[in-house]
Amino acid sequence: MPQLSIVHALNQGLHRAMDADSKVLLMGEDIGKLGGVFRVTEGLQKSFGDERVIDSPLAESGIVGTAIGLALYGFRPVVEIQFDGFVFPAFDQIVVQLARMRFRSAGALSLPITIRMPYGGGIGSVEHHSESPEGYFAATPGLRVVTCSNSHDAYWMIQQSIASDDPVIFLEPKRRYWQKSEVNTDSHLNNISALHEARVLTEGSDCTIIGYGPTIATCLQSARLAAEDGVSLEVIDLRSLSPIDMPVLIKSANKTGRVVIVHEASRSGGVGAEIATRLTQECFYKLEAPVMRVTGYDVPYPPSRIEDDYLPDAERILDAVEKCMGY
Amino acid sequence: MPQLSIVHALNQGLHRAMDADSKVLLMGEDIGKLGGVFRVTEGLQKSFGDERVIDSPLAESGIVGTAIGLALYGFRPVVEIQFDGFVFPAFDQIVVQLARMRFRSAGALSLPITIRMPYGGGIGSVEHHSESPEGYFAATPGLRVVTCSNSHDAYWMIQQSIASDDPVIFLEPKRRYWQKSEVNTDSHLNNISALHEARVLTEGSDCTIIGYGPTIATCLQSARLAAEDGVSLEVIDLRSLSPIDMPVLIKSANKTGRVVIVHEASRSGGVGAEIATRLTQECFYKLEAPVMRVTGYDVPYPPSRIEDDYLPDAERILDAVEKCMGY
Amino acid sequence: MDQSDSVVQLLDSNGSFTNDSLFTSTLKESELIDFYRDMVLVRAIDEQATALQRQGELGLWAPLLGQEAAQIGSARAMKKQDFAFSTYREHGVAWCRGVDPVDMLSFWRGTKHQGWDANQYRSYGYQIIIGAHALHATGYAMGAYLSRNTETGDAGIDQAVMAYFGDGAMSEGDVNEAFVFAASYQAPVVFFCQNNQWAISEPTKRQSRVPLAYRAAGFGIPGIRVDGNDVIACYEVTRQALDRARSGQGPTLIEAITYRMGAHTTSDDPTKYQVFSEVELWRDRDPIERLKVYLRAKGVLNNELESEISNEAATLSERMRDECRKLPDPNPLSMFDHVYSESDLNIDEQKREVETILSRSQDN
Amino acid sequence: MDQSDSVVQLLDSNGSFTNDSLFTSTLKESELIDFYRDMVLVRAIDEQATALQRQGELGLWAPLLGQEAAQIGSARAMKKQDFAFSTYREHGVAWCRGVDPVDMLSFWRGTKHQGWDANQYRSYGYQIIIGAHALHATGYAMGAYLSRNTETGDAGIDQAVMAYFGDGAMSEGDVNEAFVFAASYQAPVVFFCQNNQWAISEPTKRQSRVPLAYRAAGFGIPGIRVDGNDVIACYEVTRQALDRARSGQGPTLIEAITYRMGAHTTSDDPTKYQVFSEVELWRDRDPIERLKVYLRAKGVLNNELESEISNEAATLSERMRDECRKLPDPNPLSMFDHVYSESDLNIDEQKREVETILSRSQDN
Ligand SMILES: Cc1ncc(C[n+]2csc(CCOP(=O)(O)OP(=O)(O)O)c2C)c(N)n1
Ligand SMILES: Cc1ncc(C[n+]2csc(CCOP(=O)(O)OP(=O)(O)O)c2C)c(N)n1
Ligand SMILES: [Mg+2]
Ligand SMILES: [Mg+2]
Repeated sequence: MPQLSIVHALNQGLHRAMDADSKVLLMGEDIGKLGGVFRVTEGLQKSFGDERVIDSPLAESGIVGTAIGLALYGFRPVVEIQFDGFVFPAFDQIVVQLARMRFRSAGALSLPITIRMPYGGGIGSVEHHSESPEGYFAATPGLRVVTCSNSHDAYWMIQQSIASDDPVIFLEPKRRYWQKSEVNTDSHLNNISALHEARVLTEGSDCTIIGYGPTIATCLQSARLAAEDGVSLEVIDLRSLSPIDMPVLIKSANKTGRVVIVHEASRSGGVGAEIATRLTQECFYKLEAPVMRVTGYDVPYPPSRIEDDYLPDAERILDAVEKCMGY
Repeated sequence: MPQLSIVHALNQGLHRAMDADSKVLLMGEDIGKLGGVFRVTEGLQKSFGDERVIDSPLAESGIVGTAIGLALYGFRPVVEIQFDGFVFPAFDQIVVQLARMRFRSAGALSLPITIRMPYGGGIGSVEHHSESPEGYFAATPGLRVVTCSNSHDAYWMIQQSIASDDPVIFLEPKRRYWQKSEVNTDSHLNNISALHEARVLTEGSDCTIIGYGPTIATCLQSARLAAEDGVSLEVIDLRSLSPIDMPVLIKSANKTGRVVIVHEASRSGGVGAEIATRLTQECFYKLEAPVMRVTGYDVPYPPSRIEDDYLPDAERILDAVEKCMGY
Repeated sequence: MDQSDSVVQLLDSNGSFTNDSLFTSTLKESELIDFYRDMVLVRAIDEQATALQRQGELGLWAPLLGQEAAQIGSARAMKKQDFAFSTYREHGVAWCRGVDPVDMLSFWRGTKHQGWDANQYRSYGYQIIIGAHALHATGYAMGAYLSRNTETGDAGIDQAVMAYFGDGAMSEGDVNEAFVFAASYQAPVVFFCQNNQWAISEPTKRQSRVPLAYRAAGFGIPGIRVDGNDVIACYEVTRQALDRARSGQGPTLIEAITYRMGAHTTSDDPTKYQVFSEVELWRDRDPIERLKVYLRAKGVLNNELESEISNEAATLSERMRDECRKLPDPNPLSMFDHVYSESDLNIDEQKREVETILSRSQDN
Repeated sequence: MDQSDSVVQLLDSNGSFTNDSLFTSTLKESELIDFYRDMVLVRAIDEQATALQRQGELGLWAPLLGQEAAQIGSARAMKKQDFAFSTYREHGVAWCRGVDPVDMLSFWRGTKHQGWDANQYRSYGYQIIIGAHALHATGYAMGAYLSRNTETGDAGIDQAVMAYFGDGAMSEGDVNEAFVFAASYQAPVVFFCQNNQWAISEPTKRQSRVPLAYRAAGFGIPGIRVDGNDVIACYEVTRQALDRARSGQGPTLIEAITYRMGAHTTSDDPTKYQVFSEVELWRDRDPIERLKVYLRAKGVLNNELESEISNEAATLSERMRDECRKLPDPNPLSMFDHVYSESDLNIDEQKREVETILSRSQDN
């Protein structure tokens, strides 16, 4: 099986999706000749032409709004938002128009649009290039919100997102973009675990760690460190932030009795709050400790020279585990 | 003490704020001659002229964006967004620019802007006129998010919001707009309980009900009905959705051991999730039951003929109380 | 079509034909009678809906009174394969696309968010968010181009798209971005701006100090002004713009100058901001009256035909009244449908909550 | 200033004076020398910052190479009481406002989100979100008007505002809404669009098929095109627009035609999309070179002065290199400051979490 970076896996996933369905087209700023600022769409305009890989004017609302029109016409647009921090001008089109079209039309109209977006911090860049806006989208009924933590998922989840008849916010963990891992390309979309499924990455008995996207590597590192101290962590890759695969989380929480949720986004009102609330609801008598959150703080993303103090790391995760164990 | 509707209380509160500080100015669509579609600004243009009560072009991003410029110049703009559903074109300006200016400038620049917005359902209107977008703002560091449930608070909280050096999202419970209650205007801003404070409306011992804005009347109704059945509910008016006045909530939860949170916004990712998570964290050993949420469902706001089935009512609150009591 | 202050008019407010240097009428008398009928009927629909709202049968209604010519003239210029994106006020456009007025009411009554199937009528439902649909229209038009359903030269295939919005909408970012995209991709879309002089209480000059049609040129789009109360001119100007779009010559912005003779919506009180004399002035420019005078003078409209049409209107109104009251309330459980294309555990669970409540109240 | 294709130029690319029917130079030779010095110094700043980024001292840098004349000419036309809102590329504007280059670096190094006090320099920090600040500039200008700090006729009081952005920004809703508001309120703001032919990899024609300055007229705003590599023309055109703004004649859009000679940012690889021959063409139009030729021909720039200026540049570069490395990292706890104007329990608690972690690592 080939070792691919997440960028390359996405690129090949997009290529395969475009091969499979001529209605798939890509739109965004600088995705054509340049191949995107992270090169995710590199070479695709050469392969598929400039009517399927479309450089858009510099206007995010315009990009998503015209993608909606194209989807109404029968296309499956895949939109790139260049960075997390630039998605907000398109917020109205995403949250009010895109998310609701199926509901509003009682199922008559569907908008199979995928919005790709690099997100998260840790790359030492300037303001607005390191954000985690997933909570806004996960709190919006009608949107699917997914993210990948490795190349295999990157390859398959992007194809599943494009194949989905629902609008999907597809979040790409930018600081892991160049991290390589194995991709099994010898499968078929129908044989891959469903887009909304969470995945247990390491089984454990003492405490469950739920992460997603860029924090998975950190969660796995914590599990290795904890194991050295004889503490057994069960790491779950959430993958889908909306809908949330509660059965997998509930099963794990009932087993370990302790849960730590990890995300880079600010703590308050994040995905962690929703998971904590639902798990407490479902596993009330089984939880030995309150569900803990290891997250970015309730502040705007700080200047990059102190971003390491903002981002969850293994030390903070292990602190939370210890706190759980102490209850 | 005069009995005033919330609309009139807001109107008089705005009047007093404009009298007190010549830097206060109002901006928005149709707020001048028309006095706003809900008449909250009625008569203010006559009193203060069209340079302090400014009819804006039809562009929400433009309104908030120019308000930011005016605030940088030294004004205290009070912006009206005509309906909840129309705030999203301004989302970028609110969440990326307004919320962060103080942080970004390390305190050098402050943007004392109040964004007023009618919100919530129950008025039998068409799409986009009945929404509860508060969760998005409450999850955004740097914004204060407040709401009133009665005329007294309407009168004072709007003045406090305007006086605050932070940007404030001021949510007005539109289906209670014409509900009258007493307003004590004989006080002074400094003697009023702080803007971020929650308020215990009825003391009780069996279960805490936390609501805000339009749901407070429903919560109080539930308390009366429960009392008939010998169940004692403690109703808390949250008032500030960000920051959240946790000490008041924790005290009550520790006392009653049971908590139900009520809001019209969708359940997932709402303000209820954050409160539930924090309360579980702080009162883990005192909670007899998981914190329950009685909310709108995880669907877009439905057509108005079935909105009563979507909105929390006393029956659903009492169901949740019963469920709590059964743990 | 170059930028100028002049306004295309083919039928003046006295009902006399006028000359325009660039446009002439291509319409047959039978077609003019059809237009007349359309306008009378949509005015009747509007009146009936307004009455139904007063009687508490509708939550809200946005009257089109005064804008019949702009809507009928432009929408009748569309071909079957074209597609319309409209605001909350384009009942006349929906009518021309074949939508039943009762289906229009369902939105305002609150039984549905979209009262009709957009694909069936090739007309998207009411859009409340000002300007948002200008981008959808542009994207749809890009789709037509990318699918090679334009520029074939086959009149039965070549598609174009109409985007309707008001003078107020011209200020929204989305509308201006739509101009950027439409121009950049030369999308076959016609922007039809009904300048009815008001955005609720704000006069057009708050949005722009120059004629709205001027906006187009700066985006590389032709802009043209037309007498929005002249159904013939609206038809001809739109037809030409649609033909341009279809044949690969790109987008056009049409500013139809008209007047909102009614309230903004049934919740509005225009006496707070409108000047009576101005309303009176526009009453003399009534779009239906002028066509009537013309057709009567021509002798193609006689008492008999007129009463036939007004009977038709009365029958339609009556049916609307009856059927509006009978519009079925949605099943409350339907709110859990179509949030996603597949079923979802969380939503199913919430649906069961409501089922429990409903079954309980049925038991009582 | 009416809409036309013509481009104001006073100094051609050979360094010879040209005539323009509407503009003449008002500048003294000493001022021209100052401009020359400014341009040389900001180019040195740019080179040094680019080098620092390569050495890993900065996270990113957006070079201004090629745009020196547009920035220096326009910003030198501002008065002390004016205010500038810029993008990430306007180092030359910040320079003219008196900002120390080391303070500029702090943003790119990631030690601060805003490297200088906006009010002190009357120049807002780098804005990354394309177009957002065009509205801030317009609102600020409305503030000047409402405060009666315009139209007084007193040259020391009357304020105007500069809004800088690029060709790409012309497509964003916010910029177009800024035109709407500026026109509606006749705000004293000058929109200065540096058309450097590129928005990262996209050529200007993706954003517009007509000259960008044309956009203005449709909003009721005068638009003017100027040779953005001619510092004298940029100065004169901006000065006149600022004077118009200050005296109550409303906003102007200036399109300065220039070229981005460097990469979009230090992360960019322009060889993927730029054509070498085009870059070479623009190299011949270098903004510094042409002023140098002119001043040398005039005899006001000699070897001595030139080496004085280049020494100054070298000294500045050296100081930047030294001080950049010494820029203090922020205290991690500072991230909890200034989220709100008052302290907050939740934030204080999170701050204590970090304090604990920091004190632990100090103990080790
Ligand atoms: C984004 C948004 N902002 C505000 C509103 C509230 N609103 C509804 S109609 C209207 C005025 C629209 O004026 P115009 O575009 O001229 O259309 P008209 O109503 O005259 O047909 C306003 C402000 C809205 N529906 N959407
Ligand atoms: C809202 C937003 N969208 C996208 C970006 C990413 N981005 C940064 S610069 C740029 C191109 C800007 O081009 P232009 O306006 O011409 O300015 P220039 O860089 O040429 O000075 C883009 C797309 C951004 N910063 N903000
Ligand atoms: Mg209008
Ligand atoms: Mg550019």
